[in-house]
Amino acid sequence: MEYKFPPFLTTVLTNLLKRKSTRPYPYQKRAPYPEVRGILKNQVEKCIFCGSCSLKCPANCIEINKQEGTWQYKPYLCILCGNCEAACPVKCLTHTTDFPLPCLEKKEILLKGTPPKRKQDKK
Amino acid sequence: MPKTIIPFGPQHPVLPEPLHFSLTVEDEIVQEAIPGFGYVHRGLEKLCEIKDIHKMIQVVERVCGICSKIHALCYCEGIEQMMGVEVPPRAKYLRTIWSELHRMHSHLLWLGLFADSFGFESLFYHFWRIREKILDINEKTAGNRIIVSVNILGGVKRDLSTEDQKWILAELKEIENKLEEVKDTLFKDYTISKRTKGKGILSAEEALYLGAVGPVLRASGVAQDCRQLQYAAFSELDFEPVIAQEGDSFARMQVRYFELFQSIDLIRQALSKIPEGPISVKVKGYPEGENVFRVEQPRGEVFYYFKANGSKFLDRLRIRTPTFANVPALAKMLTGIELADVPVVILSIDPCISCTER
Amino acid sequence: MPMFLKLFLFLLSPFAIGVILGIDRKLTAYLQSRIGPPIFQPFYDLFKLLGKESKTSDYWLSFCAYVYLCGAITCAFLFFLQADLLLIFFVQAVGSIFLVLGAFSVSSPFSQIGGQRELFQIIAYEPLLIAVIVGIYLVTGSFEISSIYKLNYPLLAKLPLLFLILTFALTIKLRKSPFDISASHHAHQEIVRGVFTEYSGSYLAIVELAHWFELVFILGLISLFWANSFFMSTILVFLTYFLEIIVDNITSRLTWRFMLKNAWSVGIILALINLIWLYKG
Amino acid sequence: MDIYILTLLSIPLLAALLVYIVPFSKAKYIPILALITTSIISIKIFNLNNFDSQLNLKFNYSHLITVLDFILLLFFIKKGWENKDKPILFFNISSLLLLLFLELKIDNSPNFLINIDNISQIMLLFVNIISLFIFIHAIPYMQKHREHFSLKTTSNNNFFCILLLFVAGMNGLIITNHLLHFYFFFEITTLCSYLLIGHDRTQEAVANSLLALRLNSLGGLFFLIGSTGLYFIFPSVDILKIVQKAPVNSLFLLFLAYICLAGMVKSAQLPFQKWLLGAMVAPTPTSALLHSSTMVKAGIYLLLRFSPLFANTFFSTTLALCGGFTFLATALLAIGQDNAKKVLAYSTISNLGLIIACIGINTPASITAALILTFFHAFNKALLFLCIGTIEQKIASRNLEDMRNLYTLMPLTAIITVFGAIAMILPPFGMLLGKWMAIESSAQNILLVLMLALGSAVTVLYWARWAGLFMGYKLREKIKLESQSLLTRIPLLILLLAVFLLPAYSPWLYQEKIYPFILTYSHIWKNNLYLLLGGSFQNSFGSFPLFPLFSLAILGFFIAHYFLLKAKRKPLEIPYFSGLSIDKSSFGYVNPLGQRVIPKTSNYYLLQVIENSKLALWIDRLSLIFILLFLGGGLR
Amino acid sequence: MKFIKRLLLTGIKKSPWLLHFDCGSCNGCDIETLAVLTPVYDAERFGVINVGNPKHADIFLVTGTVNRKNQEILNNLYLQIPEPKVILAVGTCALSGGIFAEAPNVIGGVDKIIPVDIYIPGCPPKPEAILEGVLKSVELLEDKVKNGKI
Ligand code: SF4
Ligand code: SF4
Ligand code: SF4
Ligand code: SF4
Ligand code: SF4
Ligand code: SF4
Ligand code: SF4
Ligand code: SF4
Repeated sequence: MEYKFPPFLTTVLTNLLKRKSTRPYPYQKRAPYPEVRGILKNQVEKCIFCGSCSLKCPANCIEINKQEGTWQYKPYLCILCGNCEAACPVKCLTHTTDFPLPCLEKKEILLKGTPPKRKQDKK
Repeated sequence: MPKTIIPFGPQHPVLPEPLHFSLTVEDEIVQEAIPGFGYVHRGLEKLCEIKDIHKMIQVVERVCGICSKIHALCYCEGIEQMMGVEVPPRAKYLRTIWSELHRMHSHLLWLGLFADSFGFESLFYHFWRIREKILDINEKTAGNRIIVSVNILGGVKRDLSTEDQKWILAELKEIENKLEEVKDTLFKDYTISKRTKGKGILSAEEALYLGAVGPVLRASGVAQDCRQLQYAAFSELDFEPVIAQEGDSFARMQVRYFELFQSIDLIRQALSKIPEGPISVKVKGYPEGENVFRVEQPRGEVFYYFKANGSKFLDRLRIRTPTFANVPALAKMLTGIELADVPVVILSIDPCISCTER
Repeated sequence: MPMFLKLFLFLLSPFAIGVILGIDRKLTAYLQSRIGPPIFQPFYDLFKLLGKESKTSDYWLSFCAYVYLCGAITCAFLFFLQADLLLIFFVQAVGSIFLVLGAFSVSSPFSQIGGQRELFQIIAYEPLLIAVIVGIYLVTGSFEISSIYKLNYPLLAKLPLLFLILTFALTIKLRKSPFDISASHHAHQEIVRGVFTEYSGSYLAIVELAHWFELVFILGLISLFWANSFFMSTILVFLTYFLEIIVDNITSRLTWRFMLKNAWSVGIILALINLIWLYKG
Repeated sequence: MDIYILTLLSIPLLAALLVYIVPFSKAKYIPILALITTSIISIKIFNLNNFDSQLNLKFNYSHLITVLDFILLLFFIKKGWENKDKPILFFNISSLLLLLFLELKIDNSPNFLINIDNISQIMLLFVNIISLFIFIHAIPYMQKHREHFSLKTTSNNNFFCILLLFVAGMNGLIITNHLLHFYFFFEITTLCSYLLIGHDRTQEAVANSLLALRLNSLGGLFFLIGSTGLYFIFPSVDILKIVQKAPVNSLFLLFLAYICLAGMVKSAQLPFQKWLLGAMVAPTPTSALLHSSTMVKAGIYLLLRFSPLFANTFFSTTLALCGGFTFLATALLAIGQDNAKKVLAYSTISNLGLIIACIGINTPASITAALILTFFHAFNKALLFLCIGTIEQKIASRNLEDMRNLYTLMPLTAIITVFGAIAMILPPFGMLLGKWMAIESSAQNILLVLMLALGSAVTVLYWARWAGLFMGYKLREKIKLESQSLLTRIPLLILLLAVFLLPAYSPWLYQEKIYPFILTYSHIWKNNLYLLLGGSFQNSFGSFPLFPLFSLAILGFFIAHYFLLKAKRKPLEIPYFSGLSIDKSSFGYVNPLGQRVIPKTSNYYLLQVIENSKLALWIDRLSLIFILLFLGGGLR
Repeated sequence: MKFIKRLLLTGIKKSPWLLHFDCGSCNGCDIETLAVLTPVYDAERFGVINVGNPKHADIFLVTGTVNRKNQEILNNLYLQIPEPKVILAVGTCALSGGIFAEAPNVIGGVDKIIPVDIYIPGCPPKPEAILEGVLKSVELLEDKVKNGKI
């Protein structure tokens, strides 16, 4: 086995001369990829409170009250898997491309919409 | 002769994960290493009783974040096999591509941590810089950097567009070049050889006897690779297991390094052969009976056992992970080495405690 | 040099070292293709540590930290007074020994092992430093630093191998790869941070400050190798330091057994060769 | 003057007799009184400045000494016969024959020759004073020792009697100027050491005492060979006359080499080191008195006496190399020891090697170094031995690892020991002053200076480790001062003070005693004498600002102590155990198996390297080569 | 005096040292935390060093769920960090247990055991998010100093 004397030297020296690979994050923000699953948003006006999202959520972070028309979401439980988005029949649930920001306390999100009138209610 | 007892872990800067070794050393030579586990144990196998088979995908993805995709792959293929679901060929290829990407990111991550274990900080950084490219591919194609969540029962969630495929190939080319660049460093640097050669030797017999798997086994000269079991699209791809003979930490590094090129090659093959078509089929009903499924993870063979009763919950899910299989070998390798080599040898099996303890 | 100038330089020296360490971190970052901390980072770290709560796991720690500081300051001070090199070297040992004693006084195995390793480092570099000092004596005929400034040629011309040995000792003292064995400045290590494990808050600051003063001596020793020109001695120090950084970044950490073996074989043989040249020449 | 000398010799002898007769409970303080007297006399002698160093006493014990000499040798022969020890028999019978021959040759049996010069003054001072403190310490020690081992066969009377005899012998050795009387006193120390090592009459003790007798008999034989040779070339038994007047030729140097060899055996230099290590089975006061602070200095004293004779010879250089090699090799061997007394023993041998190296360098600076080292080493070692004695009785172990965290158990003794150890290696204390001088003066000899450099680093290793070992303490225990008899504590404290304060006095010692001594041989020891300027030693190569350093050290100590007190106001925290759960009730952590683990650490003894017989073998071989070189050096 | 106080304040602002503890995470968050320290994100720009020793740390970064075995360790480490300190919970697991919240051996989020100052959601959070969290914790540290912790 022959040794080469410092094989990493060239790498290190090129690093010194070339542009640094650091992304200067807070000063320059990279545009997110379009497919990224970021914060979960519900356009609650469209929501029909069908409950599919709640049913499919592996972390159980969505609760729906069909009567009251509330859509309750615990972001601190959500694992951003995208199951709910895929399950939503009216596509009112979307992941934005922005990642959730750090915060000082855990807050739930409670959205209130108008639940669709049930058939028997109409009668 | 009085001895020094070192509580190595659970919180220790060279161990990325909580794991305890009670090391008894004498003049810094390890006399005895007693492992202690349980710091990451969550009991997630039991979650199968309250989360249905679809939700369990997300759970098994989080057995370990490093090769999450491959866990999900194993789980899905296992269930699909039980239910007799035929996955569309394009989905099979896509699964192969993502799982190979995961293997690469895992190996690169490991090479970095391994470099850190013998105090080569800039090499560590170098590998992690290369790795970022793969994470970018993940993020762009699957929506998340690490836990990609692309598998579903019956196929995959996302497709790769032609541009994406081209971009992946271009990125792979670049990664390949960058990897070639550090080849000399890994294999010809005096200090690295000094710290890795002959450390933690495991002969082929011992490796088989102690049940080692994956690169640990292959580095001892046993050509065993579960991808030859031909799950996903591996039956249509052409590859040979990478092996090395010495069975020491250096050999394990060698195996993992060359597996990176193997993965690049596999992804290229897959991309060239990928058929058009749907990416998933609808899965109806629930499985019944028992099944086992094995796939090759970056760390070796993972083994899933399913017991289903026809309801939407599984009766029992049991996961035997590669690190679990490698721990006896590790305990053997740790005795008689220097304290300074303990991190090197521990890392040489690429331990993943998260999956060992689940 | 007038007395007040010496005093002034002495007072300035820790700032210079702080800046040098800052440049070190910046350069290291550049070599790793990242941007790195600001140049004054070492000072920020120091101030922060001074302001933090210090958790003592043993009262001796505080005693040892301050003796270390006093020893290191004395050592730097004597250097600026251009005193006897061997004496300065022995004073320097006070600091290092007390650092080790501090590490030993805590029952944490990490700090204890760090102490043991530090001792092995001491026995690796001490003989080498003495050899360097003896080499200087053989050239100048005196152990006093002032005599070196009277030479009209650089010491480096006569002591090339001993200079090499000195850089070996410098690597150990700087706690840089491949010899960041008992405690490394930032990298991770199997013994956490070795001798520094149990120093926290202001004690860590004191120890760090003492380390700066120690570097004054070691870098000063390097500057002596081109003492007849201020400009060249500065260049020499920076060049050597730059090489140290490069070496730090292209090697992995070795073990103390390796270090000891090589210091005592290669190091001593090189020293012997150089000393014999001097003796015959 | 005469009366002083008479008392120096007779008071200890008388006391010895008294102790032998009177029951111990009553005789306890007799030795102390005797030693206080001799100490006062030695101080008096020390303070004398202008006196006739050579005295010819009116009384003449010469014949008595001759007779006693023969009795002594016969006694050794008897012991050799009883124990069927061929070497002892051979060495002593040869000695007997040589002595007989020599006594017959020296027809005009001279008077009782005395020479008290500056070095004798220094030696007398520390031998007597240190003995006094060791005796004080020995009283409670021996009482306990007897209880501890329930020794029936030996008595403490016996023990003190021999110790007193030893002090008398040592005093005689220092003041005599007669070659054969010197031999007699030399043999007295052999006798005492033989008896004291075997004091406990255990199997090991007996074996080791025989080993000591064997090697020291060899030393005696060397001495006689040397003196016979010298007498043939320069027929005189007056040591001073020999040193000043004898013609130095190669044959003469060869015989001188034999005499030096005798000194080296007594100082347990390699390869004759074994007896001193074996001697550590003896009760600790014995080790302290005989084998560290005083008796081994007899060998040094002998070499020092003759050193002007061989200045600037190749022989002297080889002597220096021998010493340097011993310094390095035994320091290395000390790393592998976990027996505290053995570490001390190796360290003694090592330091004596350093002193011999200084004598071998044979320049004014190095002779100064040798004297300074001799002086401070005696105090420092006495202190450390007494400390170990005290500790050993408390914890019933000599193993260093058992002394870990000793601070918890006996804070005062632990701190004293730590400071004793620190004083061995760090400036501005006496040992380091000596080492500094030694290295500076040896810088011309590359091989030697490298050996000294390596050796001094290794020395630092084992002392620092030792000091560190004691410092730790177990967290949640309240620490209270240990109770010990005043007779134990006072010597410790006084010796500690001596170790700490005497270095400050070293400029004066140098100015008053060492400098004049060197000046007496100014034709040989010419240039580069140290001068004192403002409390700093200076010569043309370097300077050691002792007073400024001392003041800085004191300042530093107080600063650090202030912060120590400040830190003590806060409660202690638990050390870092990788986050493992802390057992609140006591010190330590609970491991994953649920067992409580008290953190354990041990030193690195490098056993694979150091204890391996290969290294020992190599050291022995090399030392033999050095000895041969050294004898050859005489011939050149 | 005021000047010294200013110096200390600058110090605390510019030199947050990090202790990372993997408290039963799936490694996803850990590797992202490590990624923050590597060149591409280079947290050392803000003086961050991953010290690996609680006695030297200012920021305690915890990833993963708390289980019955590691809760004590988490608490011990928390106690060993000298004041002023900030606790960062990284990832859904550390926030609440996330997907494992119902698992048999999981107690829940980190805040069940020790007080958490900043929560970083995500599974795993992106390195940028972790970096944001670190920057936020620096402000918190500064506040703690100003509010007379020292
Ligand atoms: S993204 Fe996943 S975890 Fe989050 S709410 Fe949707 S389904 Fe639940
Ligand atoms: S507090 Fe804000 S950032 Fe944090 S989990 Fe809740 S919604 Fe997300
Ligand atoms: S799945 Fe969509 S529509 Fe249905 S409740 Fe959820 S958000 Fe509303
Ligand atoms: S396997 Fe884990 S979760 Fe299940 S009972 Fe045992 S400890 Fe609890
Ligand atoms: S093998 Fe390792 S990386 Fe893969 S899932 Fe298991 S624990 Fe995670
Ligand atoms: S039998 Fe199996 S499951 Fe039961 S305790 Fe033993 S190892 Fe655990
Ligand atoms: S316990 Fe599990 S891993 Fe062990 S032999 Fe049985 S099935 Fe295999
Ligand atoms: S939050 Fe997600 S990525 Fe992080 S540890 Fe938990 S499961 Fe893993």
